[in-house]
Amino acid sequence: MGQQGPILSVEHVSKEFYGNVVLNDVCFELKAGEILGLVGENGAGKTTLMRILFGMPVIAETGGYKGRICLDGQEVRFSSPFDALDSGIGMVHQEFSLIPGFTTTENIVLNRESMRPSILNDVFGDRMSVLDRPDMRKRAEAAIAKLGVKLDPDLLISEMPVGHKQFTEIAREITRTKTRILVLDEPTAVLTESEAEVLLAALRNIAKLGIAIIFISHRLREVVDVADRVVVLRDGLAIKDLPVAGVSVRDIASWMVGRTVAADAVAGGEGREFGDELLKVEGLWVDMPGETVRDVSFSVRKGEILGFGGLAGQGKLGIPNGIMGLYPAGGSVGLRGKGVPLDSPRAALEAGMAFVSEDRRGVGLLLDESLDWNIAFTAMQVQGAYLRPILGGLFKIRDEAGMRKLTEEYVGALDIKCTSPKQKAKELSGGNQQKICLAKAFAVKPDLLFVSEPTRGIDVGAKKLVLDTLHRYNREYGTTIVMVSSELEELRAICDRIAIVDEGRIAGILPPTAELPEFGLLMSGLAARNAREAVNA
Amino acid sequence: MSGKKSLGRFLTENAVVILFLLITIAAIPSSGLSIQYILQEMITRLGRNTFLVLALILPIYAGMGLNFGMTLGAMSGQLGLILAINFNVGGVEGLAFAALLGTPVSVLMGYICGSVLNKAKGREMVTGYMLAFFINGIYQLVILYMMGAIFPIRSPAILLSRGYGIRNTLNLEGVRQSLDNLLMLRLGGYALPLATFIVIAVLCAFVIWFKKTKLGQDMRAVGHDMTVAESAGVPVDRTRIIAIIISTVLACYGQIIFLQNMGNMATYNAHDQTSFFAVAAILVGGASVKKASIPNVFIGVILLHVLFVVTPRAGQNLFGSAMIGEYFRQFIGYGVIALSLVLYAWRARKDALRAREGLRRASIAAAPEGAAK
Amino acid sequence: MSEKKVDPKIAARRLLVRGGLVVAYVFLVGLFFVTGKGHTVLVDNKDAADGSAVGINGALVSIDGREALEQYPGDRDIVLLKGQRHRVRIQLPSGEPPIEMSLALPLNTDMLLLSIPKLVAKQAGYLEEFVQRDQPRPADEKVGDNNAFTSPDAPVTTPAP
Amino acid sequence: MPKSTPNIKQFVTDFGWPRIIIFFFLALLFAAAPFVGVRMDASISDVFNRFGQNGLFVLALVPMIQSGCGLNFGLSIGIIAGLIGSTLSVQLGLIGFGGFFGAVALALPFAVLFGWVYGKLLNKVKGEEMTIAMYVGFAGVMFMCIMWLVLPYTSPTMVWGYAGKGLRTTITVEGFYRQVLNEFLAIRIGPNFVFPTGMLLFDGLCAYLLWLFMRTKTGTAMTAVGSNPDYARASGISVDRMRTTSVIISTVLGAVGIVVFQQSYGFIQLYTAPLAMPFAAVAAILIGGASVNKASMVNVLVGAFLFQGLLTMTPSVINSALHTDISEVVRLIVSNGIIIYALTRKTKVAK
Repeated sequence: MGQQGPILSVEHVSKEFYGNVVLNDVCFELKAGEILGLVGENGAGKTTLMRILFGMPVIAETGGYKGRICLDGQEVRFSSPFDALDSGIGMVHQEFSLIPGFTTTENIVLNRESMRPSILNDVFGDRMSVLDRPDMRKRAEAAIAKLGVKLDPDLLISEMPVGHKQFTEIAREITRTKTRILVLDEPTAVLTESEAEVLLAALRNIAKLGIAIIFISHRLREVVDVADRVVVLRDGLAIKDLPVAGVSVRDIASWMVGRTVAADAVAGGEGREFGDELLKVEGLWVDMPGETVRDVSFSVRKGEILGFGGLAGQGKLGIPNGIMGLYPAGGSVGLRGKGVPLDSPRAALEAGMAFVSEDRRGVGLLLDESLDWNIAFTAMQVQGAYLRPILGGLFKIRDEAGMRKLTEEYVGALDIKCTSPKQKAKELSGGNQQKICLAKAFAVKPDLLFVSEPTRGIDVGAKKLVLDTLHRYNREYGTTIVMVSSELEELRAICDRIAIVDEGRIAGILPPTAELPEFGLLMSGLAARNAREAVNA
Repeated sequence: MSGKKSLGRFLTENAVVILFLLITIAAIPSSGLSIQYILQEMITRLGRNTFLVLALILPIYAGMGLNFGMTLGAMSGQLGLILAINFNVGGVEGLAFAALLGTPVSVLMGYICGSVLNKAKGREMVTGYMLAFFINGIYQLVILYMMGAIFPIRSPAILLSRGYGIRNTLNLEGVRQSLDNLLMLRLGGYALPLATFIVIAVLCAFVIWFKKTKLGQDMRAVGHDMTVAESAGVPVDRTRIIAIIISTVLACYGQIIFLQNMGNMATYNAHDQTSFFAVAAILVGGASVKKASIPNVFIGVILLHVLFVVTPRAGQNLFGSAMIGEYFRQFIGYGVIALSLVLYAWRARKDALRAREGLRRASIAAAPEGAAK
Repeated sequence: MSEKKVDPKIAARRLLVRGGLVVAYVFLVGLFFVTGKGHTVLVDNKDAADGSAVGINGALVSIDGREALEQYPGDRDIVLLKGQRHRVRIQLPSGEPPIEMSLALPLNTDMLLLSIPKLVAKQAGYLEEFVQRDQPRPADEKVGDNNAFTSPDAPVTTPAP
Repeated sequence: MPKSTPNIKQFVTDFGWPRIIIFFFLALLFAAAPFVGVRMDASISDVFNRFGQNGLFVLALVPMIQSGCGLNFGLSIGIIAGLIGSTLSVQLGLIGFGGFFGAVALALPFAVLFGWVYGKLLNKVKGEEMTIAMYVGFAGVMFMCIMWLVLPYTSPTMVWGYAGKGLRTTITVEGFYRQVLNEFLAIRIGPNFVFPTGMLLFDGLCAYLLWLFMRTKTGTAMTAVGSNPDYARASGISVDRMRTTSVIISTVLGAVGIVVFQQSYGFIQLYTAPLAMPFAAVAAILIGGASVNKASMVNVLVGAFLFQGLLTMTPSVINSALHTDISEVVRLIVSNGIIIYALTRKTKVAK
């Protein structure tokens, strides 16, 4: 496009959360009509960067950021997303921000409806204006035409295929007269291959109108296809910023995951001997919102630590949740050759499996109850432990002393910092809460332990402690562990094998010693695409 | 196949209306009342109650459920009427006078109610119900202890003999049926209170028009999805408060219309069952916690009140006790509210389940078929 | 959103309209108060206390064109009137042309006594406020019978069966 | 950092201003009582009596609050079961302790059945329990109004004399089981003070049994369901079954509660009498410091005592002091105000 200066420039932006650096001196520029591909692993800082750009209150609440963000050379500091919208930055979210009971038109012009003033305006204000539906429809149609896609302006969102919902969101952003920059966060994640193609074409159309686009996607192929430039974020650093021309998917993948610290990683792959096959999973599907598992088969041997990695939203979290019966699932799961019914947490627990959920506060803990409850509860309910008979055996009531002893044991063993076993779980820090979750799982003495995102949201010291604990239980007690984590490094540190999940399937299983680009490639959606192409061919 | 399915859907969606229709039809013959009598009663009661029931529509539209807090509006209306009686202002002018005085009070009440309900998102209905009880206490404090003691009352006839507090029953002689009689149309033996119907028609037109305004659209958006509306910049809390204020003001007028038809007023009890009857009516008419339309209102008022007219007689004739009919109609009223709430919650859950099922099928279908091999 | 940047001209107009509405509100309250104000008029055909006017035998009194009241000496009829200006028409039995005149009721009165003999005799004071003494009032009913919280808290002391 | 140093500000926010005001209000009433000529011994005796009469209703709310079903506005369902039991007991002519325990025993099967159905219903409407509970309760009461008229009771104590059928609105239990618990081991001091030992013992026993139950495996699971249903489910608990169980227990306690109430009050009140009873119990437990999703035995004790104290003292003290009957209205405002307060309080979510 023209030779004018950049409309958006991000200059030396840094941000830390409680001493944790998430963005470090990030710089890039964006010109009108340019499509910028922004890629990076989970936790690389993409989300934080976008939050800063949009003036999300959470940024100011956690101490603001360093550096400058300039629009047309003028520094801006938004205090709310509405300011960002007013300045012409539009965002299309990963989860739809649409009203299902409204039509396409109504959603596209939501809160910016065309109006004709009515006589009551002078009494009660502008909101008494009457909607000008024909004009609304016209504007919606114009936006749809700009996208170059087919959308029925009168269809209800709830009756639309997902792809159309995505288009509606984009159309909404571009109807803002001022929109000059459009941010799309994983817009193709929920789309089918053909829908994604249409979307990419639409993006090119928009770019031709002079709107700049920041395109965030884990499907590197799409980034290469559509973007003019690519910025790779890793550990808060913008490590690459270059035109896409001549860059291959493989290059980007290796920039994305390649770490300077990668060398010390490999501790797991020491060629250990394992026992018999303990868990066998075949054709598993799990209907977990946002983490759909489509078709997964794997087996775990006794004493092994199996890791599941992959990007967020690809289904790795769905695997343990489905096997433990927390979400509707199908397929077959066998423990020691015996089938375990799905959709029943009790059956899974009774079979000898335990689960440390990634949703610590939602599923993992009784926040309002004491620590001893949290730790002993599952063992009490599933195995009848920590109960004592009273009134000559007529009733069995809680054995408070036993629970206390158990809790104190784990408080010692896992170094949980708390005032007493009677402290409420919500009063502990994240790391200690995670240890409580682990203690709860250990208390049922499982043969197989599922651990999901064990280090999410806890500080570095606690991370190490948690990983060491898992490692120790595996080595000392022979507990078989299936660990799901977004952090490739920690998987590589303790797992014997690592499976990468992509689009609800296992894209491949690698030893922890494998080259980093190998992992990156499996995550980039290429494997799934290749598989599909192979099938279609 | 699909015809059968849609019939089933129709039946479940209109279960309450159909059930009610059946009960009513069954009860009419045993009451022994003439169709003419029932028709006249129906016309009278349509005029008397419809306005109150219409007051419920906007909060439902804004996703706040059934506005049990409308009782606050009814109390404001009664306050207006007490003042009109106090100043001996009669006729249609008296009604207008009462409505005008009731308006600011009901706006204030609506604001209070809306603010309280905003603090109790997700349990608006039970909170609204309890709030009505609470304000009832304050209403009594004002009417029973302050009027005549702190606020001067001109007309000693409406005071209790102890010198303060309003009498338990007020005679609305001056305004009795003045709206109904303003334009009474007599048609083949039926008396049609045309003026009242015109007022109701104007309100219906207002509701229809209101839904086309920006504010109406915002209310709809808030009702569908508060978070999305909020993120699109719609002032959610404010919109909800406005919905409740409008409802409360309408309830104030509705209560005045109701009471002018009744002709006297139980000062301390007249509002007790206002929300109960209105809510029962709109639910009988096929509305739900999330959806209500003007036809629901009319169908509901007609069905509920025909039943109310016939059950005492039917009880008398079938069981030899009028009390049975009396209890039966209250049972029906409460039962219908419980039933439609349950049906609605149950249906919503099933719909969510169906939606998820669809999602799953779509997401699994989205996978290449061959990959499973 | 859009409300924060209203054109000053529109803002001024809105202020005017809203102010006008407040005025209209007050005016309407006043208007309805005046036009709707009810008065009870006692149409009286008794002899005046000082004997200056005597009851008329068989006068037909009609107010605002309503059906005429036929009055004999000592009669007193009640008429409910709304508003302050009314027309009175009195047809005397003597067959003279009817007396017609307009009647202005003071706003702040509830009950008035209209003395027909005085009116016919064109004496002053034919209309005077009527103050009721020892107004009989019906006995109080039980007050404040609230459903909620009354029944479970009935007195502990056993009531007589 | 987690430091649970008790400070007053925290206590005030936790306990809430309205409750503290009520507490001081009651203290003031007691302090003022002697000056306006209200007999203290009679008042205190009254408070104990009412406390014993109503304590079980308040207790009955605990299981459902703990299991996450909210405030049981449908407690009248349990009360109805109790009424069936007591009318059957009178019909059968059981007297004395036989009459009382007969009524309880006859009420139990109904209570369990009603509670089971009611619980199943509430499971269908998660999130809307309270509104629905209220209307199910109302509808149940109205249905029973019809039943009281048509059921074939024959006992002359209960049936309308002139019609020969249909139950009276108020039935005396004089000669059946009036005051059997109150009189049991009752302590009398002076002419105006009676301590209803038996009734309070019975209440205490019920409370103890519930306390024990909440400590069993099932009781623990129930609390966990209320505290975090997802956690409970992940631990292999059937959330629906626990909720149903809690509703059954609540209903049973309501049924027993009304029989205790009757023996002390001396009458069986039928027809619309149970309509308002749940509200008083709800107000009491909330005044005691419970929230919509957490309640303890202490809340029950404190709440029932404060609320009944308020009910006893406001009429006597305020009416004597001001010479009006304003207390009824004050009570209405206070009890409903506290319910509103509890409902609008943000359910504390730890973040």
